[in-house]
Amino acid sequence: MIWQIDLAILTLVVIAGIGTIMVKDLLGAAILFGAYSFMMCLLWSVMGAVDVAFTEASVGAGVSTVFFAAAVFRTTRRTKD
Amino acid sequence: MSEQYPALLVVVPLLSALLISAAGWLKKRLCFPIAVVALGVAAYASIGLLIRVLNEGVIIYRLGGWPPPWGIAYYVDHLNGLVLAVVSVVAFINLIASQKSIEEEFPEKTGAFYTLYVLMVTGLLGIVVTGDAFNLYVLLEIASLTGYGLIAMGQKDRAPLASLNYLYMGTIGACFYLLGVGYLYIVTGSLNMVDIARILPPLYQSKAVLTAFIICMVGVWLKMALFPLHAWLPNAYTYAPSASSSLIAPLMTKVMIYVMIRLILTVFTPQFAFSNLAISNSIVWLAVLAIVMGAILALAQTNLKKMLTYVIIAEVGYMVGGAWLGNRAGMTGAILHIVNDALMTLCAFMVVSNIVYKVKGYAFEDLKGLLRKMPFTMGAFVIGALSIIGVPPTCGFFSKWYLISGALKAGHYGFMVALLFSSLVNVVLFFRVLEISYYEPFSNHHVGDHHPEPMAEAPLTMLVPLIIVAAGLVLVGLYTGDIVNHIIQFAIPKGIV
Amino acid sequence: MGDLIQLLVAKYNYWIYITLMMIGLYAMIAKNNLVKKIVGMNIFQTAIILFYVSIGSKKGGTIPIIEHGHGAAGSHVVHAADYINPLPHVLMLTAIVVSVATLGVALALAIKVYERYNTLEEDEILAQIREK
Amino acid sequence: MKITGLIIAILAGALLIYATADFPGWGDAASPASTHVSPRYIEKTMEETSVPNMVTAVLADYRGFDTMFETTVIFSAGVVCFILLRVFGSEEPKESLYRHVLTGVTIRVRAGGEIPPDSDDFERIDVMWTPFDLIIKTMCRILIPFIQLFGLYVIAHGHHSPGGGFQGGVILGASIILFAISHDLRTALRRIRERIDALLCATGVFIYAGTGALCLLLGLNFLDYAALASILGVDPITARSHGIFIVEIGVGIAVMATMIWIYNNVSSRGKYDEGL
Repeated sequence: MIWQIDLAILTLVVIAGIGTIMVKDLLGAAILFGAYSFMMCLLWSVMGAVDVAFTEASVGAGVSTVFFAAAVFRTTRRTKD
Repeated sequence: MSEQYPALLVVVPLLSALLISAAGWLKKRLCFPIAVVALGVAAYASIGLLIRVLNEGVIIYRLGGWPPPWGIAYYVDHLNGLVLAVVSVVAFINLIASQKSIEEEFPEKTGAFYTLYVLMVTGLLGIVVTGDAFNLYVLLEIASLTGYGLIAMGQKDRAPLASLNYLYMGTIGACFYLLGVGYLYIVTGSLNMVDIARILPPLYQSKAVLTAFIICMVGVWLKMALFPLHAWLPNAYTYAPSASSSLIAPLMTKVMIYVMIRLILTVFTPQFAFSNLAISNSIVWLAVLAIVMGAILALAQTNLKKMLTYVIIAEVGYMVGGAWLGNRAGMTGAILHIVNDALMTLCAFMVVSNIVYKVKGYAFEDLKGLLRKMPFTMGAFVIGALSIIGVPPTCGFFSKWYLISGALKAGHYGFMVALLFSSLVNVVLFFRVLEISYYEPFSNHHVGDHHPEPMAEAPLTMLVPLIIVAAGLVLVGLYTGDIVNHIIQFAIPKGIV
Repeated sequence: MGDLIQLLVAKYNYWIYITLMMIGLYAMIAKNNLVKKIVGMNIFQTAIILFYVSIGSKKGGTIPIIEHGHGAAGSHVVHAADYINPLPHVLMLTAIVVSVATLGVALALAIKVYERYNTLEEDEILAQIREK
Repeated sequence: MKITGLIIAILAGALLIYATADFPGWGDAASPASTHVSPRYIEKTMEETSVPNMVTAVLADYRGFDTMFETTVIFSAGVVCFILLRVFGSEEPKESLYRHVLTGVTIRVRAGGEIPPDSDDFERIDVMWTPFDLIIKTMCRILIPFIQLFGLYVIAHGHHSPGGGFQGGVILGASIILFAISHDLRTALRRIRERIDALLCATGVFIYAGTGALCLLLGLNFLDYAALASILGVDPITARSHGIFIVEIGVGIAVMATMIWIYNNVSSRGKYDEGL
């Protein structure tokens, strides 16, 4: 594994994570969480954990985001923090 | 067949939960009988297992036929044999007692409710029987997820929020436990509890092991609601439907205490927990705080169910403190109190469900005149109360006795004083409840020719299990000597004196 | 200085994972919005999964699937050092499933709470409870 | 609360970072995790289970018991979502919208109003309805079969490549969810009815646990697939491989059905009326 790529992805993951909890819109948080999951999936495939990366791509970035979007759609996008 | 008991114990309820779920869609009437059979088999298997353990010693069952550090293995020794029997019997009795209230409260979703009920029991039994640290996490999640669902079905206003708070706290707790297992795995390379214990001794000075121990403990304490981490418990248990609160309240915290004792005794060994770390004294002080605060907060409550939840918090303090005293008497008291407290809490919460079934409320005003209206229920309540207070023929006295003698032996007088204080507070609490329930409601006194209200007891299916439990409290008390000498004595390793 | 750099190179991964965990934990404790807390919970869980997966990584190891699998059993020897440790991957598949299950339940509960109080902010809900 | 949260997070983080000092270096091939238990999985899986993908072998065989409960976790999440959200015998919605297909006119029906006859001319639409989009519907219709084919491939080929029951099940479930999103929930529900979905859920886990119980009945320990050899008529090693495949199918079915079930309940708030 190449440490430059590793470090770059790790930085992106942390940025996506902070962004997810800072953004003042729940739908935005859901989408950013999807991005976060995709970065995570990338990181795992770089580490050689292909099965875990596959699962995260389908679950974390796929179905979880849909669940979030569905729940936000049924409640509200508004958030104070 | 008896060599397959460890598997049957978990697999029969699991398969039946699936059948119940299917029956809920196809033929609703079958749900309850299947659940009864499943938990009956589980209770039978767990008692059979306990008897086998008494005769033959530790039983190891290899799941999938793989040898332990590679596959998952079940270890049944005296400690979890006892807890298994308690869990399965409590769940079985409560299932029979709560049939009426379940079918009244959730007419359309009985199938799903029984499914969750049986799954939760599966999870709890699995937690107790397993010998693999990661397997424990998975089963913990089953027990918790089903628990969130069971709790959230309660009062429409408050239950979902209480359950959501429980979910946040419970997930943090489970994640901490998982992280602790990860820290252990990175330094030992194993997930099997016995194997970890074998590898650990040279690593006792490692910071990673210390951290693993701390975060595992914090996770487990969150799940069992030890005092500063207790905030989720009162609301969750109060607003839950009666069938689920009388399942979850007796079992969930007790099983988590079992996990704590298992971590101390098997994974990290008592030598590490009590001698190498100089923290046992401060943890006992934490338990003292839990007992005192639980007792004081219980005094402030105005309804029966919430009062009982704070009593549970105080009882958690008893067991944590007893386990951390680090001597034989204290540990015996803690293990014995797991059994006794499960039965006592079951008794108290079954009384509450009977009252809720008849009176539709559990605030103190609703209790007026109940001593006359529901004499058997309140009689059982008196026995439960005596046991929680710790009056001799009932079992509560004996575990308290062991705890106090453990405290004396360890020279920890703070813990002893806290125990006595909490007993006194319990006297006040339960006497107040009885006093309220003795007096008739006000309105009756204004009527000129006043007839006492007729007796309105709960139906027999609810009453008989309750009376059995109340009798059980006295029986367990009478046979305490046997339980301690034949079971608990062997559950504690020789190292603890 | 050399030691420090060596330490940094060997451990920086772990430190970043722990930072991520703490972002999640902070969101769970400090955020006011119920769904935000759920997002934090998921970040916390994923960070733990990341930590576990990294335990299994091995410099110079390849993905844990044996090449030329068909009928070649025994024909060439497999060395443990050539392949990444599969055990943490297995554990984390389970943990991902658990996290999505928890997510489903948590969202269902949040919807229930919203139906009753018409808001997802914790302080507004508590104010409504106190008013009664 | 913010300050408390920050303090707790920093304290916990500091404790965790403090402990990393005693960790083996990242990616160290000589760490205990890589030398104690795992070498056997790497070196012996082919001999003992004849499955080249070690993750699948460990997941479904060595630690198959964990995986059974993982499937159960998903199943219980489905049941919990159902029991929490599902509203039966829903009262009539406040208003419902119908579209006349030929003219594109939208009719608003108040509660208690007369509902247009069940014919091809009128089509029930969601309140939050977006205009008919030919591109999205056609594309999804074309894509979905391929997604499902891929899902089946992932389940079937889990022995030799990344993937397995869980991933395949999620992909299959996602294809149905995509269908529900691109059309509407009612159309998707006509394809997979609620009862069928719930039964599939239980069936999937039952296949897994039932396989284990079958091994138990055949005289070996729970989930010891070698016991299946006598039924399948193969040697015990191949029986393990087949056993893994059977349980993967169970996992796939359970996960697919549960994902759809949770989505249906969450997106329609349990009314099964109008989806996302």
